[in-house]
Amino acid sequence: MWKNLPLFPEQASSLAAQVDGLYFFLVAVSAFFTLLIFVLVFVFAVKYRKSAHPKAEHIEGSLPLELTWTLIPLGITMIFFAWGALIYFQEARPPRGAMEVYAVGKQWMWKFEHETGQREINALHVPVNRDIKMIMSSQDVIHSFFVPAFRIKADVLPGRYTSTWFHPTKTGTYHLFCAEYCGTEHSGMIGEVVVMEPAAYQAWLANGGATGTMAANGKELFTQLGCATCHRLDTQGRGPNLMGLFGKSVQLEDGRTVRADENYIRESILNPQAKIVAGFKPIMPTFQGQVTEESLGALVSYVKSLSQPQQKAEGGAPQPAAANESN
Amino acid sequence: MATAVQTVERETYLNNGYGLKSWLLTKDHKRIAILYLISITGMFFVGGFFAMLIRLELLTPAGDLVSSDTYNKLFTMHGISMIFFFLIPSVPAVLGNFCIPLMVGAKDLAFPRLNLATWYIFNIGAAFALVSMIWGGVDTGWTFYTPFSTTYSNTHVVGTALGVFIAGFASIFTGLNFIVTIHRMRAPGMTWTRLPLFCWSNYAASIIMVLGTPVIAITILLVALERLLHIGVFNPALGGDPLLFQHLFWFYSHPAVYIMILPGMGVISEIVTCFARKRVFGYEFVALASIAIAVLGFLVWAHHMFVAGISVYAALVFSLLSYLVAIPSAVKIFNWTATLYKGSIRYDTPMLYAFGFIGLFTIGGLTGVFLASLGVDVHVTDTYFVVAHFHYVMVGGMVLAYMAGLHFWWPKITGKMYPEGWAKLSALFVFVGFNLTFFPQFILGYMGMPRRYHAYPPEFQVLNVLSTAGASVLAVGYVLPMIYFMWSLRYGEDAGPNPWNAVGLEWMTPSPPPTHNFDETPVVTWEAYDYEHQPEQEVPVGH
Amino acid sequence: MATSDIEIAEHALQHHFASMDQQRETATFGMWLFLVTEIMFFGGLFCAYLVYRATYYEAFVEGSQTMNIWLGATNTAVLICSSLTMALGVRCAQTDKRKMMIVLLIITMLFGLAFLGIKAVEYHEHWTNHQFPGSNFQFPEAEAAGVNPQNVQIYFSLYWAMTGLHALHMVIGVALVAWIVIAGARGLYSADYYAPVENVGLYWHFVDLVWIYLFPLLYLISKKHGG
Amino acid sequence: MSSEEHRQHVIPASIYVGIWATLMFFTGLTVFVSFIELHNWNIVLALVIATIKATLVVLFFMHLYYSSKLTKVTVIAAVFFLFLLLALSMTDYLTRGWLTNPMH
Repeated sequence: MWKNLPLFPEQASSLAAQVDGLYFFLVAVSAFFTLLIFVLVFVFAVKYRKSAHPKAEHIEGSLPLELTWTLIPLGITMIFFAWGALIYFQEARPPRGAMEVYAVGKQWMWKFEHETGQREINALHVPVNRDIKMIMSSQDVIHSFFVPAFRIKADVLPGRYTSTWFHPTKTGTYHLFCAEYCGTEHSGMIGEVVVMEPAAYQAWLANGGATGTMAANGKELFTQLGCATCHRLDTQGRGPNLMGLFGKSVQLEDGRTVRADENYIRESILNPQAKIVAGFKPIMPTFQGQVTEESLGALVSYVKSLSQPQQKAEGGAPQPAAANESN
Repeated sequence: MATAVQTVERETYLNNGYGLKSWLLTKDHKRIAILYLISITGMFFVGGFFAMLIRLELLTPAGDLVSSDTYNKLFTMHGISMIFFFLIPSVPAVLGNFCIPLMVGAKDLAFPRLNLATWYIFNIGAAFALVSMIWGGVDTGWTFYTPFSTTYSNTHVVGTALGVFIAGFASIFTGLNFIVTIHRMRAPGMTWTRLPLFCWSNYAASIIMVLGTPVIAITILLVALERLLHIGVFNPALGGDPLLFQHLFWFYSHPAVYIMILPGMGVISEIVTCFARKRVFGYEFVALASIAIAVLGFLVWAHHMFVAGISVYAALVFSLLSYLVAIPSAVKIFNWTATLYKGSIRYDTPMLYAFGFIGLFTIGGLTGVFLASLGVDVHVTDTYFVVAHFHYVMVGGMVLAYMAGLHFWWPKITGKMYPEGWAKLSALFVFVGFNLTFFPQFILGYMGMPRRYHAYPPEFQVLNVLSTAGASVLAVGYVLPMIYFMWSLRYGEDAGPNPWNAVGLEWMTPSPPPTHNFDETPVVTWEAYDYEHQPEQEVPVGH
Repeated sequence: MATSDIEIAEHALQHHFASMDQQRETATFGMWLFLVTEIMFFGGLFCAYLVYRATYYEAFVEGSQTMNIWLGATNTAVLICSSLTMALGVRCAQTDKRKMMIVLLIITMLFGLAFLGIKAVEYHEHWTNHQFPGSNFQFPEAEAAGVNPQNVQIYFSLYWAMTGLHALHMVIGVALVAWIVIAGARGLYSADYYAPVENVGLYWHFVDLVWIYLFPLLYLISKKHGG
Repeated sequence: MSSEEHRQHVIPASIYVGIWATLMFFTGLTVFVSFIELHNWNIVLALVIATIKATLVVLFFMHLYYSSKLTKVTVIAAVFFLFLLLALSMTDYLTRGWLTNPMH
């Protein structure tokens, strides 16, 4: 590859090779059809030019030909569809056990927070060969998290979480772009993703100056904001017990069932009346405007930690064997 | 009839009145077409000027020529002037307005006063947009995405939005007029299967104008209300959903791509048949493909939103449907190619542009398939790949078709021939310049260069320089025709009624046509593109 | 009488049509196509309504409690009556009963104005209760009902947008009918030439039709109607 | 139909009055049923009644019943595309969050 004129992006994630595979297939098929048309047009234009072929022959059309060039392209595009959909499904489903990073986009910077509490701006350090899940939201307009070397992109929306994930396969420093136009310094909303050897990553973490893990910070907030008065870790709270909640389905008062994911927890904090758990009253006040995106991330992280067995659970309570009360 | 030497000056639509009033109050579709031609040519050069500044800025990686805010306004105003004020009205409002009544054998469009009104509406819309630009511009991107446009932008969003809103009604009423005309105003014997494909494709585009444009009108209106009154419909801070804006926006704006390309396809069908001296291959398939594109075009909009946070299942549905709309476009390409087979081909300028169209639209269409493919779209959406793709469709496709049609019908519109040599040269400039400008952008896009970037990492510079170089060649290719068309008005040879020896009804009346188009209402007894029975002679050109 | 009819008809035939029939069919088809664009125009708002009603159902219920269902129902009835007089008016044009046509169209206009009057009363009520979206929006009932007032605001945004757009169409409709009444009084229409009457009629019925959907969607969301 | 083919069909005034009475009846009905708790069926019923009313208006007041095939197709097309706008938008809103389970 030429140093000054690279023509192809680096492949630095597990998905990159797959996306490139489909891309090359598309390029090959497109090149074939483009050449076919170019050659046919050129040959016909020369062979049947007026001076060589003064009288046009009358040809009406041909149903078999029409069917051929309707059905063959249709068949080929269905291959594109299936292949593309398979890759998209992988992109849409972060693997279990992925390391999580919370990202907040704002005009015009990226803020990241690791589960272990390290914060960074416009740079994201991650270990190589781990699944990394990004949980992202925006403080203002729509942004888009785009790392070309990983072939991933996901819009970062105000008011809700979106997520994407990647599995870096090569150490190095890669471009991070905001891909959704977001105002004056849109092209300055760039950064880098630094993929490190695990040991180097651990060393970086150690120097990160974290003030407690996100879940621990979340737990503190949980107490400070008074959440713990109602959301008690026994059965008698006025609000649902949050132990083991994350990832479960929740029966709502109006009969619907929702899955307790990041967006559900987020919504329950900011717009508690939207989904009332069966058997509870709509008494929780909204925390909109009282918690920043970062605090929200910490709270979500804490609630999630309540569903994780052993090490990460910061609640201190033994993990409940039974399903939670709100079910 | 054609060879008759006229001693007294024949009355034409051009010489039946000379005052400003005879133009500004005209109800003649042919004069209105010329009024539109003047308006959209103005908007084209406004948009082109912004494009040149954009390309100059991108010569270097640093954002050094203009400030970030200026750059953002440049690409926004480039998009708005080109899409809403040039591409959408280009072929329909100029060539369609001029040709459709002639082609179907009518004296005028169904609603001549409405037709004139659309021109005024269009100009009022354009005035709103231009005044907003002069007062400081707008920086939301032509897509007006919320909540940036409703809450965060400090520029003239409302003025521009109103401009787009108003111009939308010009488009709606033009489409309505075409549909009614094609249904109700056809000459005796002009059955649907004898209708020129240019009418079919404009009919299809009109369906989209009528069904789609009102949705963007109300959406843009909601954006303006949101901005002025903070009603919260699209603002997530007030409980609104910004994706709803994107759904409503693309419900129109994706089919709008077909408003832009379908009439161009119609032009190509006319030209390929005329210069190959053949009936189009598979007439019914080409005609129905236009309708299929118009209908299927409404089912695919969310492929612009695959990374925007829509549901995975919705993405699957829209991806699948997006492939379906590719098929009728492919059918057209194959049919035009097959039309060339065993033809008797002349290389006049319109045909050169048509060749260019077939090639570039093939590339534009096929790269669209990349974007319908979910896995690849995630990587290339919002990058220069998309920019390259839609310029291949809209410039490589539509603008080339528009140029082709303008050269093809120029003798009919003005009665004068353009200078063939210069025209061929400019066609070459356009083709080479275009490819040099936009092909590198495909590579840039896959490399990951995001669109709407004022400054970019240095490794992208070489390709950007190539692109800018191409843009300057392209600019020459656009300025040249402007000059020689004007020149031909005075010095061009007289064209005669049918310089191309073509068979459409519009060629059976003198050039320029008389005020009422036909001295007698024509009765059609032959199929479309009946070149088999057209006497093979050179119509004497000139005096 | 007969000759004047023909004169009127010939006068009314525009140069680019072959016959009055072609002209009338063309005008009517054009009007229907225009109504198609109107359907899509309102369609964008209906789409927004559908999305937010699905998302914020409870808030929509609360918002709809402030609607005066009786005024809404009365207005529906007023519009239906106006549609009847309009339809009969067009019928009079078809059958050449010019005086009757003018009388019926004036009644239609009065119904239209009555609708706007009742709507204005409702608007005034909402306005004084701060139920207009924007910085002055207030919805104290939200707390007790346990809904987010912001989401009720979206209900009101759509309420004002949809009924406001509809009211604007009513104003235009009344103006159009007035135009037809004046032209009719000058004897422009006859059984041979009444396309403008018919088209204004189509427009009027369309505006009625939109209200037929707006009423249940905005007023009758849930049974717990307030006082 | 009639001997004067160039004239449009003139509908008897009694039909108009009949339609009007039906519309008034349905207006009363829709208000009446809105006071009965039918859960999700309230909205369904309200929309069914509204659609019946709209259909009557279109068919008779607007003469669609007596109009050309072209006009009928036009109206059906409008309803169809409105349906597409609503239905395809809802494919997104109704299926968000369906796919949240991890891959492995």
